Amino acid sequence: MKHVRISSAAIRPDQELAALEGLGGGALASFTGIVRDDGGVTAIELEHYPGMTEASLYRLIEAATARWALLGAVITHRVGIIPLGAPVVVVGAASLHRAEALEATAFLIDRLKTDAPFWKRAHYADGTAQWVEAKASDEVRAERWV
Amino acid sequence: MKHVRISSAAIRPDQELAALEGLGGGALASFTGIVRDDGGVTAIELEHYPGMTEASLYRLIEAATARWALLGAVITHRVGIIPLGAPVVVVGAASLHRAEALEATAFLIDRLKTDAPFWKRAHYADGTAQWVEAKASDEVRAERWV
Amino acid sequence: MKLVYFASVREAIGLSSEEYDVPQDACTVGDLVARISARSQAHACALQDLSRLRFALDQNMVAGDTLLGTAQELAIFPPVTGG
Amino acid sequence: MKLVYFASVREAIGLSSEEYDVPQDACTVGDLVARISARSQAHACALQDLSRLRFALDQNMVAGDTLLGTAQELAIFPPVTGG
Repeated sequence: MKHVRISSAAIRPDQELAALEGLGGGALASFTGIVRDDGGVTAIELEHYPGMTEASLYRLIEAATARWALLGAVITHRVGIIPLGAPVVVVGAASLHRAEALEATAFLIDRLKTDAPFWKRAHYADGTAQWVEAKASDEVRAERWV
Repeated sequence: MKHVRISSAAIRPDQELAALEGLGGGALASFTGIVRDDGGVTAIELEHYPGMTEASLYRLIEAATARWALLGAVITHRVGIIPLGAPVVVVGAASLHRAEALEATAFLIDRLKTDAPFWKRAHYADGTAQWVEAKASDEVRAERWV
Repeated sequence: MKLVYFASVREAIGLSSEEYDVPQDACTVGDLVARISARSQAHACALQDLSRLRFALDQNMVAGDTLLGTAQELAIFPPVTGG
Repeated sequence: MKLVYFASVREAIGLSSEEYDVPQDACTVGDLVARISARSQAHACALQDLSRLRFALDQNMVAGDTLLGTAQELAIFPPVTGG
């Protein structure tokens, strides 16, 4: 099972991951990214490149499936305005044994950060907004998987 | 937030992890172990050492918290008879950034496998049951964290 | 060719997309971006710092020295920040 | 001292726990386990392969050469298999 979803509505991690529980594997690992209060942020706004986004996320799942013995993997990413405390992205992987699901989950979120065409703007309490800068540390983590 | 729970009733990963979503962090990683059909298994039976179990799981969370900057961590383990496809264990960790939550989750499940006093018996369709042997690969994975 | 812009590049240029006739002598993505810069003051400002730009040709991430070939769509945007 | 048994050890001995007066000359966990083995045929069978046994003294995992000290409870069990 390989599933990619872009949602402009709120996402619930358990619903996105539900299908991974029933694949017969013994292991399900997941990562949820949440809007956090980083210096007065009240919300973030996610812009993306429709078409390329879905294709690039699907390619990440294909790459993970080629690398590890997975029974399935899921990436769901929310776009638009996302309030503080709400999930932005949910990544999950299922496998027979735990090592594969854990590694694939880390791979998917690390590579999503550098490969998928999303851009984040932070909104602040004073009404201002600012594009979020890419982090060099994300490049470093993504390089681990090359 | 550090939370350990032993449950003889069914566990739901989303409920066990819910408290980790609201801690203000940007990252929530989790692992769910599920009963899988390993050569005709219909259910597994989990025995544990009451008192020592809770203390050993709490020590694992303490060790993870000392090693990584976590906002919280949770371990819930089911005991008794657990049917095929049902969650056995849920481990989760929340942090500001993703590296800590991902690493701590892998640490907690790896070390739980070798350090916590649980014993698993597999029940088969023909009515027989057999104690599950410890795996050398679990020792190897746990050693990574020493 | 269809040009598409995202995030701060889109804001600086003031357009999400536009059609552009590719000059004959523009062989690479970098060549084309240099030509697009000359379209207006806004284009010049948006595209001045190449080190802070990323490109996708027909929805695949590419480096600036990639040949345009028969591509139909060039996207120009800052480094991605999803997840 | 309270002896507690789990999993295959519990089954082989046929008891979850029992009280046992520790002999004066039993200094380590290993000494004590050797003495317990002598209690019955079932004990001997359950405890014969030390390499397949693990121990907890007052609910802390310990090696066989650990001194008993003033511990109140010794648990004997096979390698753990949770998760």
